[in-house]
Amino acid sequence: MDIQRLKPHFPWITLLVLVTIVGIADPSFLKPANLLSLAGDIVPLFIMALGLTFAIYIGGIDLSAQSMANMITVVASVYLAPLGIWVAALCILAGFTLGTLSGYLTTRMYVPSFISTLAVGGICFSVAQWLSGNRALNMDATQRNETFGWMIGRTGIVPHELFIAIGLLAICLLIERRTVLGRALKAVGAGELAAAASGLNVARYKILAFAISGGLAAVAGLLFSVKLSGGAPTIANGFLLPAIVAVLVGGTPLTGGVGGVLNTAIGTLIVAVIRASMLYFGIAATQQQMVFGLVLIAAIALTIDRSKLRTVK
Amino acid sequence: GGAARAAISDPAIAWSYRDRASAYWNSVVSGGEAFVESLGKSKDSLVSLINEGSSEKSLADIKAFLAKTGGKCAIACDANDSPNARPVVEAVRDAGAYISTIWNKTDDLHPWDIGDNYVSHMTWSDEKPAEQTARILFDAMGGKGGVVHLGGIAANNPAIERLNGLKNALKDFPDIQLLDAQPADWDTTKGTELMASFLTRFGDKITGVHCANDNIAYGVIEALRAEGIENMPIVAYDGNPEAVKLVMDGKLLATVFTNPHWGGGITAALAYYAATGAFKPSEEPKEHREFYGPTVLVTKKDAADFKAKYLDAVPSYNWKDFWGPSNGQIKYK
Amino acid sequence: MYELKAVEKKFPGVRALKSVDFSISRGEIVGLVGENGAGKSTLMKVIYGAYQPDGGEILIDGKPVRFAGPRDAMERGIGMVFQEQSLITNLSVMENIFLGYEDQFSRFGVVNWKAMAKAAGKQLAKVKLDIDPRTITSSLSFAQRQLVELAKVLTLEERVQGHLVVLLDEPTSVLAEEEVKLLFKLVRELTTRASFIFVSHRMDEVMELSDRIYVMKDGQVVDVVSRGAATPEAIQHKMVGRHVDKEYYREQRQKPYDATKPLVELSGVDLPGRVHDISLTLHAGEVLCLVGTEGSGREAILRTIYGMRTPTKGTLKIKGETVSRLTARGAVERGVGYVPRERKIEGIVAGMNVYENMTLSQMPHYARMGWLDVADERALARKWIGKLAIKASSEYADCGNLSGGNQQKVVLAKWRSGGSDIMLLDHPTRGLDIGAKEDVYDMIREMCDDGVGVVLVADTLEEAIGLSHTIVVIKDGEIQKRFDCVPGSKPTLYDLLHYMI
Amino acid sequence: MPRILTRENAIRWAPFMVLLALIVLFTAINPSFLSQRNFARIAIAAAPALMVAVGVTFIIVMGSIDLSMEGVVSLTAVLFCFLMLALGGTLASGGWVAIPVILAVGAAIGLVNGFIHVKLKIPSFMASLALGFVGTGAAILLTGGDIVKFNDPTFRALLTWRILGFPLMVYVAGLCLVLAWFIQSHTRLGRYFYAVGGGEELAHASGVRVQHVRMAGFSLAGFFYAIAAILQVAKLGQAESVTGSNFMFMSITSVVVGGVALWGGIGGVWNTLVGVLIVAVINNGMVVIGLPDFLQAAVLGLLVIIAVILSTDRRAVAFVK
Ligand SMILES: Nc1ncnc2c1ncn2[C@@H]1O[C@H](COP(=O)(O)OP(=O)(O)OP(=O)(O)O)[C@@H](O)[C@H]1O
Ligand SMILES: Nc1ncnc2c1ncn2[C@@H]1O[C@H](COP(=O)(O)OP(=O)(O)OP(=O)(O)O)[C@@H](O)[C@H]1O
Ligand SMILES: [Mg+2]
Ligand SMILES: [Mg+2]
Repeated sequence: MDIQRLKPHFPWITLLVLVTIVGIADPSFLKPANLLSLAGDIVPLFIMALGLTFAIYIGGIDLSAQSMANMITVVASVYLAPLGIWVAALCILAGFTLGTLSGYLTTRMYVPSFISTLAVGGICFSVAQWLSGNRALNMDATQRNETFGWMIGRTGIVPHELFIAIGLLAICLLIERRTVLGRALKAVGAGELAAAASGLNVARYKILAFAISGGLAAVAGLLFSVKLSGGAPTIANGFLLPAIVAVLVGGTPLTGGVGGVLNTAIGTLIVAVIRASMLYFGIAATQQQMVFGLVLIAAIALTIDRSKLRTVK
Repeated sequence: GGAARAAISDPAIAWSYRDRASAYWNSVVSGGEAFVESLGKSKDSLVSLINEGSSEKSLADIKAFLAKTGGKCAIACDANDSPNARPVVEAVRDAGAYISTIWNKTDDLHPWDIGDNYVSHMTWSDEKPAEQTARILFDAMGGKGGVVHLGGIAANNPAIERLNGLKNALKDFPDIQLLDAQPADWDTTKGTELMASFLTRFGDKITGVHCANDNIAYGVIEALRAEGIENMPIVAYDGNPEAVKLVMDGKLLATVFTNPHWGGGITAALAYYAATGAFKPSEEPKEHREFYGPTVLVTKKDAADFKAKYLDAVPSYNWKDFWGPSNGQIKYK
Repeated sequence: MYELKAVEKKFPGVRALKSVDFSISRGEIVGLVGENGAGKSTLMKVIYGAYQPDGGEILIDGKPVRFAGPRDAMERGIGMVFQEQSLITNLSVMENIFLGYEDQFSRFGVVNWKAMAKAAGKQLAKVKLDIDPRTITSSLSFAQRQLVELAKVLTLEERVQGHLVVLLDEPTSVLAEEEVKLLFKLVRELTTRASFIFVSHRMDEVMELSDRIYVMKDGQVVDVVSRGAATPEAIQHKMVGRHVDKEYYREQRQKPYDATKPLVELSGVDLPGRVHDISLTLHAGEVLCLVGTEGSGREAILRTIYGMRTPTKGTLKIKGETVSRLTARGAVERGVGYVPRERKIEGIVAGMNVYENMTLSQMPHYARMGWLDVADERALARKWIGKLAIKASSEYADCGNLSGGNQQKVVLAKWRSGGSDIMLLDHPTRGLDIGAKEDVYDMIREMCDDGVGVVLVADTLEEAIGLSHTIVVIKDGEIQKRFDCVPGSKPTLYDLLHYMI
Repeated sequence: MPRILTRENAIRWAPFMVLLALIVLFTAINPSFLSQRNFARIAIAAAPALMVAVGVTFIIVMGSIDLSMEGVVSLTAVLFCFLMLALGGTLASGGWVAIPVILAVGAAIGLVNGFIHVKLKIPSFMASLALGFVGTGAAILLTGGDIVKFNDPTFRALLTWRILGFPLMVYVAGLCLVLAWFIQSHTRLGRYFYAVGGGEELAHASGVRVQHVRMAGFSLAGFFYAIAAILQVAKLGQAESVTGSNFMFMSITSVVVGGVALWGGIGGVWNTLVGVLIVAVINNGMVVIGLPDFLQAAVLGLLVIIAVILSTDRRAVAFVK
């Protein structure tokens, strides 16, 4: 009975346990400045995972997120000079539009999101290659600092990325918990046919979920390119799987309707801690991949709330 | 440049690199390990920060390492993608640690602008050696025919330079036509499949193959073997042990050795000795801060010697001779 | 021979079975009745091994047994026909019949399809169903599927030595009259081999078939009656805990509708393959009942009015306004509400709680600029939980865990609370207990008084006759006949059947 | 006479038609595409991918997903080479023993995957993804990141020995495909995959041991991944910890393009064959017609989408996710 009540809190608890374990191994890990900077560094990944949460929450998936971010780093680097701050609008618009395309293909053309988003990712990759002429690009350092410097600075020991992350998380959380959109997405995830029979415009909400996912992937790409002061068609590689893992470890299963953005925040932190623990425990290079997989299985086994999964597929 | 703080005694040493799944990086790390052993430490004291091809992880891991050591560390690093180099070295500078980089950095980033904490950057000018292998290839083709190029990940710097080398050589061989150049992503499987498709498209027109690295060449050789083609002239790059063996067997005309073992050791050594205060980077000339690494062309003629010298028994290097084997200051176009 | 002693079953927040004693002897047909959520299905699932009891014991021939799963139960001769359809539709009929028991036709895991088809043919003959056993199940009608399910359970005859216990959980709710008769005949024939436990909300059927009837309420057995020992009224009283009005279609409350206010007008509507040339009008305060056999096109008409299907020909007017591209959203905005037949799939969202389900169709009413007022939503849910006596622990209860009948009440509350004035009800009382049915009938009358127009696809013909102002008989997608049903001079069953078949 | 030109048939054959259309398209642009030699090249590229895709087909038919293929292929390929070398380095010297052993290892890894998924109740997407990491990790640990070359000419006959112009490995893959079809259509286990995919709870209630079926399915998938690993070694003459990379998205894309529904219960290994061929033909054809490299990702994506759109029965599915 008590376990039942604790279940929704397992992701938190898992995170705390992991932090404690690493903290015992090396107390310096627990220094607030360290923890904050650890959290700050994972923000681009978190923003991408945040977007993915919407796609996964309705029972789909967005595999275009990484290519989207890649493309956006190129777009941002190319158009920062002519557009200035408006390049941000361009990036988000591009992400939103391509996300809408994925959503359209999924809902109206019945292409499973696994395929439609993979394909849209291919389009992004081609655009990125073409636009960049297949090489790494630089932003003009002074212009970057003037336009977007505020994104990556630090106030005291708090990295500014964290403010961005918390802001986006708060917005997404409100959307999820307190708006018609959030409720509709939950209904679509948990019972799409019933949602349709209740007169919800299911297709529109689904498309919107993919569009939000695309838009947030673009924000992730933008922040990342600002951080690196440049872009390249492969520079955001290695984001996708950790972002999916973050969503899943947080407790939003692929079956939809369960979990949410707060879970993703915790999931991302869990991924960050597992990653850092490789260093703190001095795991040998050849063992890191394997240990990561094993710890992941353990973490997922702890965090998912099975009582909410009707069947485990 | 900023002022380095007082010398660090016994800094922790880390190598940040792509992955453990390639002969090239293994060799780099083995050099790093040889270096730490030269300090009387165990191999394990070299920390591996593996970025798995993710710039994001590369930066995050380095920051975590800086935090863990409180900045008392020396880092050798390939930043994975050139734009990633700046945030990495800035983070290292802010933490008061020391870093030496290889391969990836943007052209506008220079150690002397960052300060003593950014000790050095080494890269390999791939254009010249790739041109040399191309010439060897063209000679073997009899100065005429068609050549295909199978490249690395399209946006990677070395991939671009190696293709440029081929193009440079082509200027002197008007009867040789570059049929096509496509990326094979440094990957063996991609290499076979791309080569098979080239065979369909160009058929007998292909009389020579220029590969951006050894792994691709392995794939090309297998694609040709499947067709029963044994004597196609092929050149590659990297000088991995398997490739050197293929050169000795005559299956590969040439490959280029960049001595990753030495590169791995010396990069760590530069960061380490700068950290301990053994030398002060800002007092060194620019050609000691940004320089080319050594390249050794391996052909059938010298493959056996080469193998004996570099592969059978790894030579022991003087890890304080930082610039001996290097190849001059980096030039930007 | 089969006995339960003091069996308990708990779910989070619910004691679904409270110290239940139950027994059945050879060849007996036992009826099981109770209101929605009384615990009938739970009891069946315990017997069948799908749930493990939290207390008490199960005895077969006096010996205690424990079932780890349905398979254990089957091996002891216990089989079940489920309340919800339980055939796997992408498999062939024969595969469904022998699912889990292919060993008899297989060697080293390789199945001999010919042998299986032959054996399946035999089983189908038992239930007098003449179809190719290789047919893919999805192409069968509901009634055929129900018979296939029975055929499947009857494979126990060959497989298990000794006596069988067959559980029938509301097997008749999707069957037409004839099919019910056929089923009853089969059941009686089979009592030589098997005992039956029969769950139904149709009291007349239970009375007709059962030797003994267990009456359940709130997870307890409140009475056991032998055949002929009690009137339906008395049993219903025990089930519901109050008297049930004999006039439960509330004919006395039927008032003439307002013929000057047409709400829905269909004229010449065509849906290829479904319906042809449908013209009808629904007025304020009218109950218009569509009568026809399964597959005659009734559902298609409801869905057209609800905007989930677009007619290829004809016009649809809602409240006098011609709508050409109607969507479900548009229909809801025009005040149309739809209670679908498949409530588990289209009615409620399992995984969402009661208030979330209730406001799903009317979120704009509970939101300002897209922001939801959750307190308001909860208040609404609490009000309707009380009003319809919905058995849910609170407005936070997951609708997926409510019993079938209570789920249906949530769906009705969803539309009624949203103020829909055109209600499309597809089998609204299917699976509801008598008390809940009364509530629904009351609600329909109340709605009419408020000027709501109702298009109804009723569960039984009696229900259709009892409730409606107008009956439209449909056959093969075309309207055959229209009846006016003024109290006192309503058409008879016979009148309707004449046009239906 | 049953009608041949029905909607159902049109949709059932749509992937195949797409395949033919692609062949016609590429041939029109470059006639040398349509040659026996090129088909052999496509077949070589497709053979290991087909085995991976067939393995994951069983899982997708069950309504689950398996993302462990990259790790499993890498690990079994590496183990295969090590074992072969340890057994004398040639098939003749007793190295053949390695083949059944590796197949068993593949099946065992699959079983572990299924066990984690079923017993720890972790959705297959996550369980298999994590196990895939473990597999690749184990391959790295074993090789230390190096390449293991294995060049026994008898074994490499799989690549070099041709019958009717196609190398032996193509026939081996074909035989394995027939085996897979037999399992799918004529065995209890195969039908249980469909039962579980069509309605897991219902299958359970009918007495099917769903958990066992799931574990058996993952084990079978692992078995086919091991076949893929052996063919991949035959194709490349080497194994390393990245031998399996790129198989994940590629195989699942192929399976879906061939007309297997991701939500389970629909399609089978013949669909998978067509899907794998479509993807292999596109990959080969894009180079053969000389498409600029930066366009290839987009064109692959577009063609895949078109193939899926054409082969989806929009009337039969209520929605997709
Ligand atoms: N899996 C479950 N989890 C939680 N509660 C459950 C579950 N299954 C049933 N219940 C609860 O147990 C009680 C009995 O439900 P049951 O399905 O047995 O009722 P029933 O008599 O069959 O009703 P109906 O006539 O509507 O089918 C109900 O209160 C229901 O909400
Ligand atoms: N997906 C489909 N494709 C083609 N024809 C169909 C399809 N579904 C149903 N039909 C046919 O359309 C006709 C009308 O079906 P519909 O479901 O509207 O019947 P209904 O009268 O609503 O059933 P009920 O009386 O049980 O509510 C039937 O003959 C049916 O077989
Ligand atoms: Mg029930
Ligand atoms: Mg119908």
